[in-house]
Amino acid sequence: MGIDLYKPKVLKLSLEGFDGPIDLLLSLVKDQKIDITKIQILPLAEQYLIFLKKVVKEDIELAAEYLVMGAILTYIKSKLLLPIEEDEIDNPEKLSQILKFQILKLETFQKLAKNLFLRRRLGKDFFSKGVDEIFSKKVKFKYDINLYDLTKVYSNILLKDEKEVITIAYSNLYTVEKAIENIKKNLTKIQKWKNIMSLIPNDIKNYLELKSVIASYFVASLELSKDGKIFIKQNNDDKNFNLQIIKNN
Amino acid sequence: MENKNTINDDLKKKIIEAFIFASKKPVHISLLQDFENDKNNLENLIKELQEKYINSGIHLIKIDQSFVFRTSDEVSGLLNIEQELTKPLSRAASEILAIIAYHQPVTRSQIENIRGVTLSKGTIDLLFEVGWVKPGKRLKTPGRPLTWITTTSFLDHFGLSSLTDLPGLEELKLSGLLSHENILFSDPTNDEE
Amino acid sequence: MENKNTINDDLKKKIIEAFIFASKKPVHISLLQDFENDKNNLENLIKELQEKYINSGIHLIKIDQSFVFRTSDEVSGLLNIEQELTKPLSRAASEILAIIAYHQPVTRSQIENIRGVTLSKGTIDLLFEVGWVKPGKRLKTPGRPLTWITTTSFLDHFGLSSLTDLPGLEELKLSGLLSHENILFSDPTNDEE
Repeated sequence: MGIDLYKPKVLKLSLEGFDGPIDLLLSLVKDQKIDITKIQILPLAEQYLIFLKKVVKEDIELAAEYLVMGAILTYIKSKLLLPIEEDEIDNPEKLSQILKFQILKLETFQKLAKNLFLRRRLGKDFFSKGVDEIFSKKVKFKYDINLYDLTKVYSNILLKDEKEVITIAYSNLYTVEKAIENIKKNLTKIQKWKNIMSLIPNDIKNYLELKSVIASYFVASLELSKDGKIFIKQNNDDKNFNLQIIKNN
Repeated sequence: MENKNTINDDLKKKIIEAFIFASKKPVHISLLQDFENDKNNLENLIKELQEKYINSGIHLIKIDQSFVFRTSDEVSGLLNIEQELTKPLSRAASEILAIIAYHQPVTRSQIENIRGVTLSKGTIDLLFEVGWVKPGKRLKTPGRPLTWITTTSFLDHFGLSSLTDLPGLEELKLSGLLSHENILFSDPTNDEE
Repeated sequence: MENKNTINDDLKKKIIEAFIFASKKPVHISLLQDFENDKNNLENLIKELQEKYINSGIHLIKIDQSFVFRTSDEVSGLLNIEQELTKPLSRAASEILAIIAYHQPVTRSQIENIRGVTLSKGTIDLLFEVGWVKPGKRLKTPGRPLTWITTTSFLDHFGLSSLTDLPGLEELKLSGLLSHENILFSDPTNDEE
């Protein structure tokens, strides 16, 4: 496990300000104040990957898009560093060109959006007539419903119709029972004091799961010591919360 | 108005004109003094504006101490053709219209099944009168019930070039219209949009 | 209009003036044809009306195929009024609006490809609700995906008389940036043309 649980969270990075990986790349380019048409992919890829690594540690809810982009950039980076083979299918140059194109395109639309809202706007910079006027005695009512209203109404009917189903999303947390079972299984192997961390499974996929494993192992060890199955000790001199257990013979 | 003294009468007149135009209610003369505090001159400017509109389809008229633009009598008589006024469609009628749009051809009792309530008389009639729905073919089931379908004028009103341009179920879901936001716990490893 | 042939141009002009003036929203030219069915003459009359208002606080402006009175630029800043304005849009929503405006007709997944990120639910929906975008024709590609286009009310809101007035549109076309090709995230199963 490369994740250091005990390190204080000094570095706080968030992807909240970014609207997708291309937006992130674009702001990395802007930070450097380089001409957007002269982007160097290699350094940009490196920065992105460094950034991503930091964020992955902090923010496990990272959207898949960022990881996909990370993979693409890693690929481009490795290809650019190696001599180019003939007949390369995914030519790294081509990929970088496309990437640059997309960054440029997003930048263009961001600018256009900004300029659009800088324009004179109805109700703020120029005005409509204050009221609709009725001039005729013969009035035909036109019903004021637009496509949005129609689809909204229809959606509501469908929603009302659907049985309210509450979905509890699957969560990949580690149970105390499982931890107890695992420690018991390992007890025969334990001859001397052992760090509890050395007992946890090594196929944990993410930070949240790791946290739940540690919590469950901690509770499990208390449970087992209460039952007289194991002893626990904590080394006070150690800054880390270093819980050790030994079999009670 | 900071620099009203540097603004000439011509511009003041335009400002007063636009202000009365954009107001929701007849504009009391005291409000116009913000643009011209010399009351005599203000009255002059308004008089000039009224004269400007004398030969128009609209007149600047004085009601009590307030001013408002109104269609001239000359024209409003001729405009006494049917004027379209908008008013909201009732919820029941919108629902029925939506069901006919999405489920057509659909019978009255099918509509009732979908909505789970009996149709009050006149709701389909109203939609028929407006011209958005019309009777379609009868079903070949017992009782040969009448079906309802939408009209060309329905498409026109909603700016659709054909019925297939109605947003479909998938699209309603994606647009967020069709979703229960009832997920209690979300799995952080799941990359839901 | 029964006796429209006996009505002279001067009176027709007044009627058209009053009719457009009465409405807060742009009036489509097809509605004005009720008063003058000779399209050339209708356009002439409207042009004369526009000229009449050139030196006024309000202007008769053309938006796409519609006409509406709006306060003139000269005085708008001096009026000190605020009409109801829609809530400010999020950065994502305004970007999506720009993409739809410059790229239209454009499908949801084309927008996603350009931005390199999945659209969160409800973003297009919001623009739809405000009335700035509406569904356009479906593409004739597999899946017949729905496209999105902008509305007259979008043009009106941003003071544009037509889509070709969008600033930078020509340059954008020439730059090749409007191509849907060369997209990194393009998903072969989706609606690329």
